[in-house]
Amino acid sequence: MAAATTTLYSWVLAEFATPDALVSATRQMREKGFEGMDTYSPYPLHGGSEALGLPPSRVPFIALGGGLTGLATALAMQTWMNTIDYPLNIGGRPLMSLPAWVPITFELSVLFAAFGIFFGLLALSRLPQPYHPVFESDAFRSASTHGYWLSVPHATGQDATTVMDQLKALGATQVTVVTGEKE
Amino acid sequence: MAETAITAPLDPLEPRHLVAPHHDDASLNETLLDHVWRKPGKGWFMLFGLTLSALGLLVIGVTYTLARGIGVWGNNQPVGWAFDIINFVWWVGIGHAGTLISAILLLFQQKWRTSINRFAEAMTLFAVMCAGLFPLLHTGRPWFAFWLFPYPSTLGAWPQFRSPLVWDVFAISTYLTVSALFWYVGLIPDLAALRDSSKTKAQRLIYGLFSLGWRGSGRHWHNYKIAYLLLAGLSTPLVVSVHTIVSFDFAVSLLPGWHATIFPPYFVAGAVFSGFAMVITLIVPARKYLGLRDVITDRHLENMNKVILATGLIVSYGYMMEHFIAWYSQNQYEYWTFYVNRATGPYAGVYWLMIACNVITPNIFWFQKCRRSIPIMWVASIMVNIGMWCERFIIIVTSLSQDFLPSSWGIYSPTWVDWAIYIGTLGLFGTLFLLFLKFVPAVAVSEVKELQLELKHAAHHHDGADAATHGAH
Amino acid sequence: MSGPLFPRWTNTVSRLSAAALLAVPAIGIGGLMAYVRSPYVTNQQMPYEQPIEFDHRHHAGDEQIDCRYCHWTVEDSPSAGIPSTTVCMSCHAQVWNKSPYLVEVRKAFFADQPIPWVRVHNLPDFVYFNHAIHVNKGVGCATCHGRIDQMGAVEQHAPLTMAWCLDCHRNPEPNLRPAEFITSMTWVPPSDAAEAAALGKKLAEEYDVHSRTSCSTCHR
Amino acid sequence: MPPMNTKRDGAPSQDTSSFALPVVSDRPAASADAVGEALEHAAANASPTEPGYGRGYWRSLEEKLGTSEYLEETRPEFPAGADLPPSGVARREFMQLLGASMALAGATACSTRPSDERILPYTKTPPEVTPGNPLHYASGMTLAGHTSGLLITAREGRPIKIEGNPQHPVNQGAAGPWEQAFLLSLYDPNRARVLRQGKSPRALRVLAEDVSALVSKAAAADGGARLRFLGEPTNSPLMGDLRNRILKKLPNARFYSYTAMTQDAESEATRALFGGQAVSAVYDFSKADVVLSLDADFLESRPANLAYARQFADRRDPKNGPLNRLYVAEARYSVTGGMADHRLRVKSAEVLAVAAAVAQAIGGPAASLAGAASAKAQLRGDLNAWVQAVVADLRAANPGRTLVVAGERQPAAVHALAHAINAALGAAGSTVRYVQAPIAEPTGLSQVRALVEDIKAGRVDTLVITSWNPLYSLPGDTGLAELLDPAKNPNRTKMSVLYTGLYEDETSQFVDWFVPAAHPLETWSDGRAVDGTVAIAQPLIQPLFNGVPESELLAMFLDEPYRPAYQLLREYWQGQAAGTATTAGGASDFESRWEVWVSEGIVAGTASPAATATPDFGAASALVTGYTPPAAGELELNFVHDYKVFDGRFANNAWLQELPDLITKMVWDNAALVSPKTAQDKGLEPGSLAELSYGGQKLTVPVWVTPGLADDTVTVALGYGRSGLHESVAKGVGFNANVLRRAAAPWFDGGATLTKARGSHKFSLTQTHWRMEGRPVALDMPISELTRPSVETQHVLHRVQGELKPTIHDNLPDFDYSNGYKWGMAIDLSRCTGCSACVVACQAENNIPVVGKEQVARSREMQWLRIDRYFEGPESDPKMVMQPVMCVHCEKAPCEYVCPVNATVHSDEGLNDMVYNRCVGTRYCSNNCPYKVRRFNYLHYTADKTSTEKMLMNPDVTVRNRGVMEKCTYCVQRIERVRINARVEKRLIQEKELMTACQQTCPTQAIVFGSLNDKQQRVTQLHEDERAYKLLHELGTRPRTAHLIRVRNPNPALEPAKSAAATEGSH
Repeated sequence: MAAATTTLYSWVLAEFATPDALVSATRQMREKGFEGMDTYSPYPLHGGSEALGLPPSRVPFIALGGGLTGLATALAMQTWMNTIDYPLNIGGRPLMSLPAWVPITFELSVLFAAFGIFFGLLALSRLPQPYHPVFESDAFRSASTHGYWLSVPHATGQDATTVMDQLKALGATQVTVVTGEKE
Repeated sequence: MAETAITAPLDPLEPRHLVAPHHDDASLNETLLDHVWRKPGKGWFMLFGLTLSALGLLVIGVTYTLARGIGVWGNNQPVGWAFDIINFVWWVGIGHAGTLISAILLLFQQKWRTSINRFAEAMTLFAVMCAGLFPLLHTGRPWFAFWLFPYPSTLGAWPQFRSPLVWDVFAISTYLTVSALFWYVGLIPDLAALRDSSKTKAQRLIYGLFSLGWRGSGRHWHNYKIAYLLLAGLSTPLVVSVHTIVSFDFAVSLLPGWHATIFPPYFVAGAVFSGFAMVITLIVPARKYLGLRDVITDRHLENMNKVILATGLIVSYGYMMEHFIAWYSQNQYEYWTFYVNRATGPYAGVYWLMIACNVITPNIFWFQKCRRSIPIMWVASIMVNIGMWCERFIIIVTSLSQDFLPSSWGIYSPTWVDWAIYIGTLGLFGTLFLLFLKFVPAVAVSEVKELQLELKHAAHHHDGADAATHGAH
Repeated sequence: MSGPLFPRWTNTVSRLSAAALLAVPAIGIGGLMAYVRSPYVTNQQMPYEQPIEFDHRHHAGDEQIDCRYCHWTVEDSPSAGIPSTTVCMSCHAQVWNKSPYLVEVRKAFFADQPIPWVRVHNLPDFVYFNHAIHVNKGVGCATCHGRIDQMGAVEQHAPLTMAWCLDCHRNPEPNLRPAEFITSMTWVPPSDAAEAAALGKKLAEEYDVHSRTSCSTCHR
Repeated sequence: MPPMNTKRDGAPSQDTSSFALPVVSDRPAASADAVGEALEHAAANASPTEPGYGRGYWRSLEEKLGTSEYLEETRPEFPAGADLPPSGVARREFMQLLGASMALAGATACSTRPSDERILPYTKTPPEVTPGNPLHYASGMTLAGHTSGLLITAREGRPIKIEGNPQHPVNQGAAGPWEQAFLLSLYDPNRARVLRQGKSPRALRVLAEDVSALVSKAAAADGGARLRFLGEPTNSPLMGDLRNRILKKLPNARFYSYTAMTQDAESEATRALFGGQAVSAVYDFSKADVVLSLDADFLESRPANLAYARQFADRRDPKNGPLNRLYVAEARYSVTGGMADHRLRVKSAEVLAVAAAVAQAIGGPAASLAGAASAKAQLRGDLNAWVQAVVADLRAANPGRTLVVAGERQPAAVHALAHAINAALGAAGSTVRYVQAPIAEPTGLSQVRALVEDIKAGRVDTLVITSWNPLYSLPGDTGLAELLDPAKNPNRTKMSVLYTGLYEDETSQFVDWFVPAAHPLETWSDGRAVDGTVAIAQPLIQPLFNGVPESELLAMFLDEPYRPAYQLLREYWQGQAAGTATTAGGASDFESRWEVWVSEGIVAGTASPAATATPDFGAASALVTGYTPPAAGELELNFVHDYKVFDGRFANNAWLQELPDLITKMVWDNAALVSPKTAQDKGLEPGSLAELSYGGQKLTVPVWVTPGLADDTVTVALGYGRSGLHESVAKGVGFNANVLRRAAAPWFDGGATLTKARGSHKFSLTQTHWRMEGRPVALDMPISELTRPSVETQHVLHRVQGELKPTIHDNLPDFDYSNGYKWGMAIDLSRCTGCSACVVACQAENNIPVVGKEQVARSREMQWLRIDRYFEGPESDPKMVMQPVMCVHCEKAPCEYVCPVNATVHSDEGLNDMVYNRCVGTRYCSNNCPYKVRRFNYLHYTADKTSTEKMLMNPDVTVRNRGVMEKCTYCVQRIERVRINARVEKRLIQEKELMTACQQTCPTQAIVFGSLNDKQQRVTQLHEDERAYKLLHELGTRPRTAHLIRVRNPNPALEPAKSAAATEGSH
């Protein structure tokens, strides 16, 4: 499926020794005006989101939305089925037994909230995404076990030395450039 | 990384190490993923053979039951439920410990949960799978069990939502789904780690496929952390509600011995109690053979024993409260059930075994020596689970065998099919657990690394190092 | 071992397969719901081949023989009743008494052997449908059996599912007709809706129609 | 002829060829003495006190002694059965099973294509038949010399349900357990089908020719001197006429008649009293204020128990005026003993002494007889107080308002004394009527003794046996068996024996000619009831297994051309009608009178006329002096007929075998019953095996301990241990007590010994716990206690009758049942004798399967209606109370809100509808039902029914599959059919046209059903009766069935201590 005119993008990848070094480097780079950067680490970095300047996550709102829809669907389902569509006298209990609807209402709201969170997380992170240009570099494989990387977007073709020097100055142990089709 | 020597002698009040200090990320990665790559030893295969044969027993028992009907079990007219619902409640109870550890302790910021939460969650999944078998199998006509779900049928008939059994269906399926999601979300970074540290191309492809292309991006971690926390937040009320609904199976009825308002908290405490006991039973040998002693230290075991002690006392309180209410209410039927039928009736033996296991055994954990002695805690954990099984037997079978009209009292005795299915579910659980230990890291690698980093920060802070630059916590 | 593990196209493929993984159960259940309501399962529009090709178009249509001539127990028994061979011979002893079509009937009659008709409307055994109460309360034959007078071989007109029965039991008025048109194949309710509703209400009061939806009405 | 499936029995099929594997049956109790150890364990843990409710109601010995039989296993962990290998499952079947079940047993259930089902109309529809509607025919059942009038429902040409004929003077619409289960023997696949000579089958024509040849030869030679007939007591006018015509043709032939359950002691006494005239006494309990029963179980033992039960029960209802009072002196615990106000435990031999003492005290004509009798038997000192109290009570009642009845097990002397006492108290003419006996000839063992002498002397070369299975039912020493057995009787070949019976049984092994009998519902016959009324029994179906009617068999000996039974009967009655002037009013010609007789089922005006002679008590004294009382041995052995299998002829009837015994609640078994003290003396426990020896014979019997039996007596039931050739249901059930029986003392004798033997026996009981544990379940109190209740009784009455105040006891708004019908039921415990006819009627009406002994032992019996039998008071002499319990259709049903699939739902008229096709089988409804009246199909009990058994099924009721819950539905199929007829006729349902199956068959009308919205209906009045209470009312389930408190009428003289303390009802 080779697209004919695929626009190529490239990033400057820099590995740092310690997570703190990565975080401070990222902050400094952002203060220098670099945008669209991303950090890579085996676990969430302390202060990493502020360093990247990310807006508060939308996952909680998706979860709340899921929970409320779950609550509504459960109440509607039970009431419609046992009270409106086929009303039956069950042990002299009222046709609309709200207390009896509570357990399933709670369960469904939790379920829908969980679905909201899970699929929200995948959607927001645009996963599943087996291919990404950063995988072009082999050294990058340490990012999932013990490496700490920073990627800085860079116009393809131009000289990236200025950026690479700044990164080295900030303590990068190795710097490379990768190019690939964008997402 | 300078080896910080263990300076002072082990001061009992000084908390033991959560993660052995001499580790760094790479070595942690090495120790935790080692047991996945290592070829399974002779021990693993021997155990696996054992559990597979028990699984075969389950297949035979289930097939014979489906072919001939529930009559091949020991159930009879007054005692409609026996092994089928005992095993169901027992397995669901065991399952709840996993969610408790991974969710509730996360909310309580209990650091020691990190190295055992994956282990416990796996146990949850497999226990709930074993439990999920029974609501279908115990029905007289399992081929019509789909009527329990609200689908638009040509009959125009719907399930009856006042019945606790329908609640069970929703609760157990929700619990299974949310636990699976929570477990998988926690697993994604580790799968990525496996992908990148696996040797052969085939392994890289498989782990790569399951890790959904996770690359540890900061933007992903930003959503991941809050999602993981929210799932944990959701799981906490969920686990309490699921076992409350399981206790509703008995509490909403009017049988003496079932119809008690103490049931929901008493069942949830019982679930946590037997769940932690099962974690101890599994984790003690697992950490030895998988070499996870550095990560699952004595402190974890001790904390779990403390939880067992606490929940054991709640369960004992539950028994006491049931007996008190029976006496205090002067209700003839309740009085007979608790003071005559259970204590001196045909199943008195099981009753006193339950008291021994659930009320007396946990109290040994008042003593630190017992809390830290491996053999004592292992035997105690097995006794606790036997006790909890007996408790469900007593609740279900004795209350059914002698309730209101003396003329309809009856005796229940299990048949070989009952035993085959029970031992069979143990086999199913064992098989799944051994496969889990083989193919998936038993400890949440990324979380432990994160914890390691945190501990180092705390250590520096503690040593009075310059706090400002490091922005602790 | 250099280069990315997965080629680029795997992104779209994995997303599609994830979506498919969710869609398959939903589509499956939806399909099943539709299949269960299709004629294959409800056995509608399926003319049955009978041992003797009895043609309702001729008897009920051309000859205008009333249903109750052959199905004579419809007003006082749960089953409408299948005519005995003597009922056939009451005419065919004189009419068409040499016809090759009717050899089987004559043979059956003189050999005193019953004619093994094939059952078309086959409710499950646990359902106890009663013709007498329906016919006496103003539910016409055509309502459930359709235009029998246009059927070469009898086929099932209505789905005969429980939901179908319940619709009528919950709101019988639109399906009632005056007693004298019970066996009429051509009667239709007045076209004007208000008038039809009024007729329905009047007939319901007149025939004291209280259609129950308690389970023991049909399941015993 | 279909291959005879000898493996068939009522229980699920045992053959493994079908898909269903044999039932998991447990091994016989293997461990040495598990029950013994179990009892020690239970004794150690016995509950200390007897909480609450005054008299510690308890219903079984184990409860009282603190030992508990139901404690099957002492191992602390799990009771027995935990490690039972399935005895029937071979490995090969397992592989087959694995393969088959992979196809998921249910897969076939969801095939959508309906199988090709055919409709087979009539070629010529009979005029009276409307396909789909039932028809009702009057018919009759003859059993041991009494023909009861029945009303039989037929659907599509086959009988499906039996009810009592309302016009019949004895049945009055009711039917006993035997009449209800009578239909199952019609459709029994084990019935004999082959008419055979020796081993080779023969045509009926060949038999007819042989018989006519024999008759003509005999008539010419010696007038039939060498021809003997052994038949049932002939209460049938037709058979009597055939007998006379045979005797006309063969004057020297002799007719003997014998039946196991015979009234010959009574007829011997009346023959002595009335100078040889055949007279029988007909009692009227409605007029009797005081009744003394001398070992007479008149409420349950045939022949007239249905009429007597109704009369007696009417006087037990406080609304009908002052209660009667019943004294009973008996050895075993009988149903009548259970209804007694005062029951005296005496050995059967001592009943003569009691009778003599009462007669002595009453004086008058009784005194002369009493003198002779008291020489024979001295009254024990401690019984004197009881006897004096009874005599005082008899004297206190005004003349003609008392009755003394002697039991058929007692010798003629006791009967004579009873008649003497009745005469002395002026009862003759009011409570006792002497009429001409419907059965003239003696029917006892004397007849068989005469026959055996004839055969021994070689005077017989042809023996025709039509009585039921004499070789089994005769006492061991009569000698007939030895004579007929070619091995034991060298000149057996000189005699040819012809036997006719429903089954190939013990007698058919040694006969030359075996003729399969036609079931009484397959042929025309007639017969007199005990009061003489003739009932015409018309057939409901063609003979299923080409059986030969008894009348046609006997007609062969007339050497006349063959005429069917119908023709024989019509000709006889035509002769009768022509002979007597047109007494029957208008209908002059015979045809229309015949139509009336057949349609009504009884021939009007045939009641036996009053006896002309007056009793001469002097002549009877010879009877008393001639009586030799039994040897005063250490242990008295009592033989009784069984409440379920009669004398053994119903042993192959699965409904009756599975009917819980009226007293011991035991199924598929009989036992040697002993009293608690006797058991203790002999070191016996319930279920232990013992060696019973008497008269030189030894028998190993299982022992069961029943409270209330007389001490030092052993009671065994006849009718078990059958070894019929093809009677697979009866095979191996219980032990045969006839082996021990002696012809000299057929019913009771001293000198028996009972010693403990090794091993134990596993009984199957439907009710293992017999104590009420102080709970207000079956309320039973003297009438005085009810009118002026003590404080405790008031508290109990509040618990079962008190008003449930809204928002305090019940916060759920009520559904409105005020318009339309509001179905309800009332059960009067004062009237219920516990005869269990309702249990069999319910099983017949609702297609309830039989599950077999092993499944009942696992407590999976399926009857929807159970009779709980509680004991109260000391275990040596307790009182018994019976309580029928079925689904009470609670308005706040605990079973409904727990069902997950809406399978049990409340109808708009208050019925708890059980929808079998919707049930998934979670069994929660049964667990949550406080009355435990739901039954679950644990296995596929209705699998592989043979074609005839399918004909027995009621087409209006779904036959339930495996895994489905079922329960009493208040006979909803009857409600719906009557409702539809009423609505088609645009009217309301009348009370009399709708009866549930149990209500219709109840002899004492203890069960009443109807709509509670209609104030005039009997059920509404009973619900408002002050005795009415709701079972487990305090749970707030609001049952629609009300039970009425059982009231007793104790004699203050006999129970001063009890009534004063008024402990009944204390909580």
